[in-house]
Amino acid sequence: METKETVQVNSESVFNVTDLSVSYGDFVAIKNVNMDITKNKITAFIGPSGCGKSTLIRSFNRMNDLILGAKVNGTITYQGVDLYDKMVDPVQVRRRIGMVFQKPNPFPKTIKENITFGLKVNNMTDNMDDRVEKALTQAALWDEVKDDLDKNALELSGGQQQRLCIARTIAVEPDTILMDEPCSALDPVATKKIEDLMQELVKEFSILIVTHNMQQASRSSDYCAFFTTKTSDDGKRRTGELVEFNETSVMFTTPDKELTEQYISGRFG
Amino acid sequence: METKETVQVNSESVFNVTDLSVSYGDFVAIKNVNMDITKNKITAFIGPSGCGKSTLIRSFNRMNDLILGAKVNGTITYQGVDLYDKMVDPVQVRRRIGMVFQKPNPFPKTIKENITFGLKVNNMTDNMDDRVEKALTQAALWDEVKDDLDKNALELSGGQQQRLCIARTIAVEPDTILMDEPCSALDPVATKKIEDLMQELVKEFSILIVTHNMQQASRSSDYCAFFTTKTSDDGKRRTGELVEFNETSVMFTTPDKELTEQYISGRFG
Amino acid sequence: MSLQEKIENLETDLHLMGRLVLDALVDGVRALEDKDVNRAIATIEKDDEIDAAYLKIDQDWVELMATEQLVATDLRLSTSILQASLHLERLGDLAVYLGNTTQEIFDSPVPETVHATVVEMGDLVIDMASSAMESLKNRDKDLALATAEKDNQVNRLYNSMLEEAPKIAGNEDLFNGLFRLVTCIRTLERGGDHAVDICELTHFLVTGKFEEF
Amino acid sequence: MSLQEKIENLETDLHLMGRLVLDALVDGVRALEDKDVNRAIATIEKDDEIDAAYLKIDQDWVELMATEQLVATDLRLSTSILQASLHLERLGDLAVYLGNTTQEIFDSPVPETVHATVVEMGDLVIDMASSAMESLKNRDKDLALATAEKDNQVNRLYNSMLEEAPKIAGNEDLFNGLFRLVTCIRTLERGGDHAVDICELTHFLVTGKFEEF
Amino acid sequence: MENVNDLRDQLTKTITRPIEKIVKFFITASAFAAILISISIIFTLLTEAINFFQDPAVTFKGYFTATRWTPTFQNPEYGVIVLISSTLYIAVIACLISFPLGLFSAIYLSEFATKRTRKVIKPVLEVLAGVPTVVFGYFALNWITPNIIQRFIPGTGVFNALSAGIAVGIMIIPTVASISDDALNAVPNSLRNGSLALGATRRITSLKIMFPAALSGIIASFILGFSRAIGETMIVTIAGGQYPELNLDPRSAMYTITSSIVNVSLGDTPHGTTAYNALFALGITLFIMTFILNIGSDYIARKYRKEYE
Amino acid sequence: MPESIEKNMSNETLITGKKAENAIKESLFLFTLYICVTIAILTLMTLIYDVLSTGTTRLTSDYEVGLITKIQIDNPIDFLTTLDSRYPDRAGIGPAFAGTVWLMIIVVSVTFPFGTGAAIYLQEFAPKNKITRFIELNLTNLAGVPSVIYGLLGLAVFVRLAGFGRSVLSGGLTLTLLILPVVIVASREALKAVPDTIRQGALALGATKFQAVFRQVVPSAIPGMVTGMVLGLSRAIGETAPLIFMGALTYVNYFPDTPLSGFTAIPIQVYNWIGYPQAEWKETASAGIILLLGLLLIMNSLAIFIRNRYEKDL
Ligand SMILES: Nc1ncnc2c1ncn2[C@@H]1O[C@H](COP(=O)(O)OP(=O)(O)OP(=O)(O)O)[C@@H](O)[C@H]1O
Ligand SMILES: Nc1ncnc2c1ncn2[C@@H]1O[C@H](COP(=O)(O)OP(=O)(O)OP(=O)(O)O)[C@@H](O)[C@H]1O
Ligand SMILES: [Mg+2]
Ligand SMILES: [Mg+2]
Ligand SMILES: O=P([O-])([O-])[O-]
Repeated sequence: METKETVQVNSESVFNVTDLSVSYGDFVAIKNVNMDITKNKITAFIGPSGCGKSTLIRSFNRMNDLILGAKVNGTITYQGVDLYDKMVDPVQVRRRIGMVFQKPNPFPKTIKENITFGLKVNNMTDNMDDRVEKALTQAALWDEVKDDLDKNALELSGGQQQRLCIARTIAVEPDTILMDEPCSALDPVATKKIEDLMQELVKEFSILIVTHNMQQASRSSDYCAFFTTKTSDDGKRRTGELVEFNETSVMFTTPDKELTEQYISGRFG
Repeated sequence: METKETVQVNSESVFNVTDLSVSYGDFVAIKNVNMDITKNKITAFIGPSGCGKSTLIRSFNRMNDLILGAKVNGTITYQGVDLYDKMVDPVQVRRRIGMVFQKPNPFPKTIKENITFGLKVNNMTDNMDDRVEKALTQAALWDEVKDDLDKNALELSGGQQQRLCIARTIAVEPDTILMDEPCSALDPVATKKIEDLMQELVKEFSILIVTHNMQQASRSSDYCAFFTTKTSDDGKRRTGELVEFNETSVMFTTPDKELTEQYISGRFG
Repeated sequence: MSLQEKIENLETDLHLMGRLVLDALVDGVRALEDKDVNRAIATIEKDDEIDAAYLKIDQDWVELMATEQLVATDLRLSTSILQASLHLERLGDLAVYLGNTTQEIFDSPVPETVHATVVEMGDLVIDMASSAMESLKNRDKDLALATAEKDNQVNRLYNSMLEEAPKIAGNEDLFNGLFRLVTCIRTLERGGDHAVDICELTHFLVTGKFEEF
Repeated sequence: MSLQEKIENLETDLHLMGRLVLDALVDGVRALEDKDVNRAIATIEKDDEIDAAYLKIDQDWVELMATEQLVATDLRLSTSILQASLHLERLGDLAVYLGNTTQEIFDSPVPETVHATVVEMGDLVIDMASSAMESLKNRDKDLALATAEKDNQVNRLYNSMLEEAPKIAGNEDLFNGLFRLVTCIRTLERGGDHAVDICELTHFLVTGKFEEF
Repeated sequence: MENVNDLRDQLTKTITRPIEKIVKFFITASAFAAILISISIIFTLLTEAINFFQDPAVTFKGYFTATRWTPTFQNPEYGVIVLISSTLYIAVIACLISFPLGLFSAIYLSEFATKRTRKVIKPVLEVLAGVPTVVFGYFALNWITPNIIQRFIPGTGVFNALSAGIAVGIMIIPTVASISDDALNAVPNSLRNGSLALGATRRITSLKIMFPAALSGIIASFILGFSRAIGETMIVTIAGGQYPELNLDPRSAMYTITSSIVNVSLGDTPHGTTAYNALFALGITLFIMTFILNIGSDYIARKYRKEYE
Repeated sequence: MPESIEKNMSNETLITGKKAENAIKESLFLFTLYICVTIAILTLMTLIYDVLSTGTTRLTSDYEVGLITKIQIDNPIDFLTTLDSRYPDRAGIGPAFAGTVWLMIIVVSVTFPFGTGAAIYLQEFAPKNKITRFIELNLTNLAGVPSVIYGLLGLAVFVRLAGFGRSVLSGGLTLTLLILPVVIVASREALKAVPDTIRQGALALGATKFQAVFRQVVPSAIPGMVTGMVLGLSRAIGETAPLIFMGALTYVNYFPDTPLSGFTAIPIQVYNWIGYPQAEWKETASAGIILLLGLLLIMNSLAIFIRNRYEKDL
């Protein structure tokens, strides 16, 4: 943890994405992505449905490995290490790069077990209670559940469940958290809580978030990547592409690309 | 249709809700609602999850009848007729007051059959083809599907499906359309299309819409009702209540109630 | 109404207000030139209309901002509209001041050179305000820059006038008129600044950058 | 940063700018009073800082509006901030004008009464601007109203001055100073209007209504 | 900030646990055992059936054309057509009973029953589905035949096709009802609401929207029910009798494939005799019939499940 | 159109409507449905009533256990422990009950590991290729293969080929084959019901696939798997036909003591008793059926109990 605190100040990049393409079988879902993700910042991916945001974010922790036929070309380096190097073990990658999903997916066990599971599989079995408390505190959930750690996690509200999922992710001390539409199943009040939490977490973690909610991207991210689907000339293939990657404040006031402007101002399609 | 055109100009009310409460068994979901819904306007219901928005909107076309244990007290009159009069046939009510749901729910039939189904059950079997075309045109879908009327409706995109559901609703010539979060399953582009469509439809129909999306309420409604859940003094019962009912422009610039202000500016809970 | 329409309406309203203000300015300058009290009164009366237009734009603007989230060009445009309306409102005040001055001096003698200069400056400000609004309408940042440069002329005229004025002052009968006209000149100089500010808004609208011309 | 924080920062920036402008105004008025050229120069130099503050507020404001949807009080506050910054900027210009005038007249004789009146009006405008900002800060619409009423005093002084000025004009040496001071008076009168406009913003912030005071 | 090489080391260390490998081997083997079962079924049935056809007394032609099935007689005849027709006959009776009752029960359960009623009826049907067939056989023989059939249709024997068919039908009702009910329930509730919101009545909603939407599942349940009826053994053995000749009178006894298998095996036929081999010939006949039906049912059921996924 | 007229129109259509006409059709339809459900339920009731009314007399009357011992028994439980007899009022179901218990033990101990193992492999680890698809198709088909055919298989493989003879082991293994597909399918359903998000959640935390499956997915699915197992067993308990090939129908009047002993089982015993022409045997058969149904009821309730608890959790 201490190392991270010291790193926090400089804004070096944590991921370098070079010429990345991801295909499912013959179908190229997204291609030619080049971007540097800055450490300790929130980077948002936006774009119309099907443009490959989820596909892309999953390639950051090799969750795409689990999808049949998914193939990643190009490179993603994580702090200098090529994530798709043959020697790299995806299991280790996922421990360093946590992921939070669209629908809260707590394990159907107690709140505590939800967090200790990750600790156990990562052999972080010392001071488990402290770790549980710390993770829950960081996820702004401790006060709400500290008396009910043995309650079944499914009894929590949707927003609490999502914070629990964030807690169990940060419990294993990753550097980066990937979030694929983490609030789309939540109401605005719970969404607000998660967004506030993200602002806290970004002090310590780098955060990548996919969101359909432009407002969410605009109000909570530091950098913003806009993707869209380009249709091939013969109209047969539809491939996702990165249109613009920019500081959020710039993107929403003076986007470089006409397409971005159309999308963010709701004049798209 | 002609009658409606002429009525359109005056802004009389189409529903009068008086002292309405809806309970499920012993649980009072929402109580003491009083409001007049204006004809040919869009009225939006907003409020935190569980405050009874869906419960309320379902009582406008007696869809609550279908829920076991749901009980409606107080009165809703529709153009002067008490909807809960013993003599009133809910089946007829639902024909006059159409409803569009959260998830697009086209019947697994052809596009055309989706529309003719409603026509048939309402004995509107004359000029079916014209009616189909008219409904699809009004729903801004005709151009996209006119060559594929025999295609299975499930093959349409989510946004198209939702417009089809709107088309089949307006095909039976209701006066009012109820919409319960009609865009929450859609992406922003499709959402935009539905919102544009609503602006067209409101010229001819009165529209009631439940939405979680404050922006949607603010940009597309004329009137806005804000509900919230009040917890009883002993902390046991949580009941939905109407906090403020106002013109949308007033609600979002100078709301009457502090609670409304907190909610719309995201400082709630 | 769609967002697009709402913004378009707002912009139309702004340009209508612009027209009103320009008309008032023309009336004011001409009234002063011709010492035409009726026209002066007409100028002053126009101010209510201008204020109403101003209030409406502000009101609609707030409603628009409350109900829609604007970004990028939409946002810059609506911001420019709000700011420009404020500048126009103050230009309207300027016209009123010209009208008032006309009423004060119509029956007194005024120093010819000063009078001529005031009218010249007035025409210059009208020209600038008109071009400024034109540049805003057409997103024409070159025109905006050219217009802003005209402010140098205004300032030159203003400074030379201030140098001149003390010298002219021989005839005490002219004093009242002289002082009144001097305040007009000062006011017109400020008016030029407002036109420049509108030009800055054009620049901001087109480039997204705030810059002092 | 949360929305809350962003708005708070913006408001803080505005009040810092307000402080700058008030300081400049005080410097300007005192420099004019004391014919203190150094202070006048200091006043003029402050303007860059003021302009920078102004640009920053505008920039941040646009960013805020682009990234957050503001409604109700938040929206009214941020609108008020944007508008007030414009008024402050122009009040800053006023201070610069006072500084410039001081430089022009420091070694010439000036008519005492007019000089005194200018200073009095200057102090009045400082007072009004300060109260106006205070009312905005404290959402104090009564203070805003009271402040706006002070503008009558400014106008009275201004009008009486305009009546007076021609009479004083006996000594030709005084002419240069006199004309310069008259333009200052006109400028200060406009300054009073800016303070009133800020008061209107307070009223708008508190009540949501645009109204001309 | 850690060194890139340290990081690379961390990311490349892979843990392997022998226990994981052993368990994985075991579960993989278990899955492949399923294939083994099928192969052995086909293999055993085929080898013995081939032996059966190698008996000179048996001809392929005779197997399919003779009108008597008497393998244990002095002059055995092997007319499988007798058995097949009886089997189908009884199965059709069963379907006539079970399809309407099962389907309508399913519609009632999924479209009209309140939660409470559903909570009672559904388990009752499940229990019915679990009642051993020997009990149904007892029921057919000791209750249906004397109390229903013989009372209303005089001249029926103790063993008769009708009673057996009815009992088989009753036995299948839960299968049909339960699968159809699942199919109807798999149709999203939103369709039901959509139809009602258009002003359709509940009857129209269930017949015009829900039923067609669940049709493939319902057809699958019918096919499966038919297959069950064909393969049903104990009921027909107990109540259907053993009339080894071609005959289409529902009041008389019949001889299904299954009951003939049971009866032949009861006759303590020694290994290797033609009668013993005949068991397997019948087995493979039955296997093929049910195989086709089961695959068909599965295919249709899968197709409809995709639609809503 | 003036407003008042429109109002009347709404009144008219809303209130008088075509409700009456609809109402008749609606109630007729509903009536048909009621009839169908009633018939379906009623037959079951009749069946149970019939069995109970004939069987209880046999279970409650005092009787002597004639040939073997001369004990006077007045306890229906003794029906469970005594041997069969040539006299209907003395016949107990002891050996058959014991045979059934033996069968169950064999079935559970073989089916559970293989059934759940195969299910876990197929659902969680199997590559999505033709072989897997083939195995799946195979299973669906096996689940529908008539039980007599399993009897034939058992006869050929266990009795003859493996040389277990007509023993309880052969019977148990045959029943195992019979219910294995059912158990695999049910266990797969239980695994399938575990949301994919659970797997992803575990993997995203840095768990290996094995850890994700065995620490999260399988524990969540255990209740469902047990339910499937219980339902499979209850099917096995009632199976008659395949056991006939295992020689279970021959007169067995002793308790099996090794896996290779001959045996009989409850349904076989019942079938046997049904086959006797004398009316008194009906009572005895009914008593056997009551026992059988009682066992099934217990197992079904157990399954329902587990399922309800489990559904509440997930
Ligand atoms: N497992 C898969 N197999 C084949 N194609 C896939 C798979 N997952 C996604 N795709 C396709 O890849 C494209 C990109 O999908 P992806 O889910 O990444 O889009 P997205 O931007 O996340 O969309 P959404 O906003 O709807 O979540 C789509 O065309 C989709 O149909
Ligand atoms: N069928 C039902 N039976 C019992 N209680 C119900 C039922 N439907 C809703 N409720 C309860 O009534 C209250 C209001 O529910 P409702 O669905 O109307 O809320 P809502 O405002 O639409 O919420 P959301 O925004 O999440 O859709 C909630 O407490 C809910 O749990
Ligand atoms: Mg996605
Ligand atoms: Mg709802
Ligand atoms: O309107 P101004 O006071 O800024 O000239």
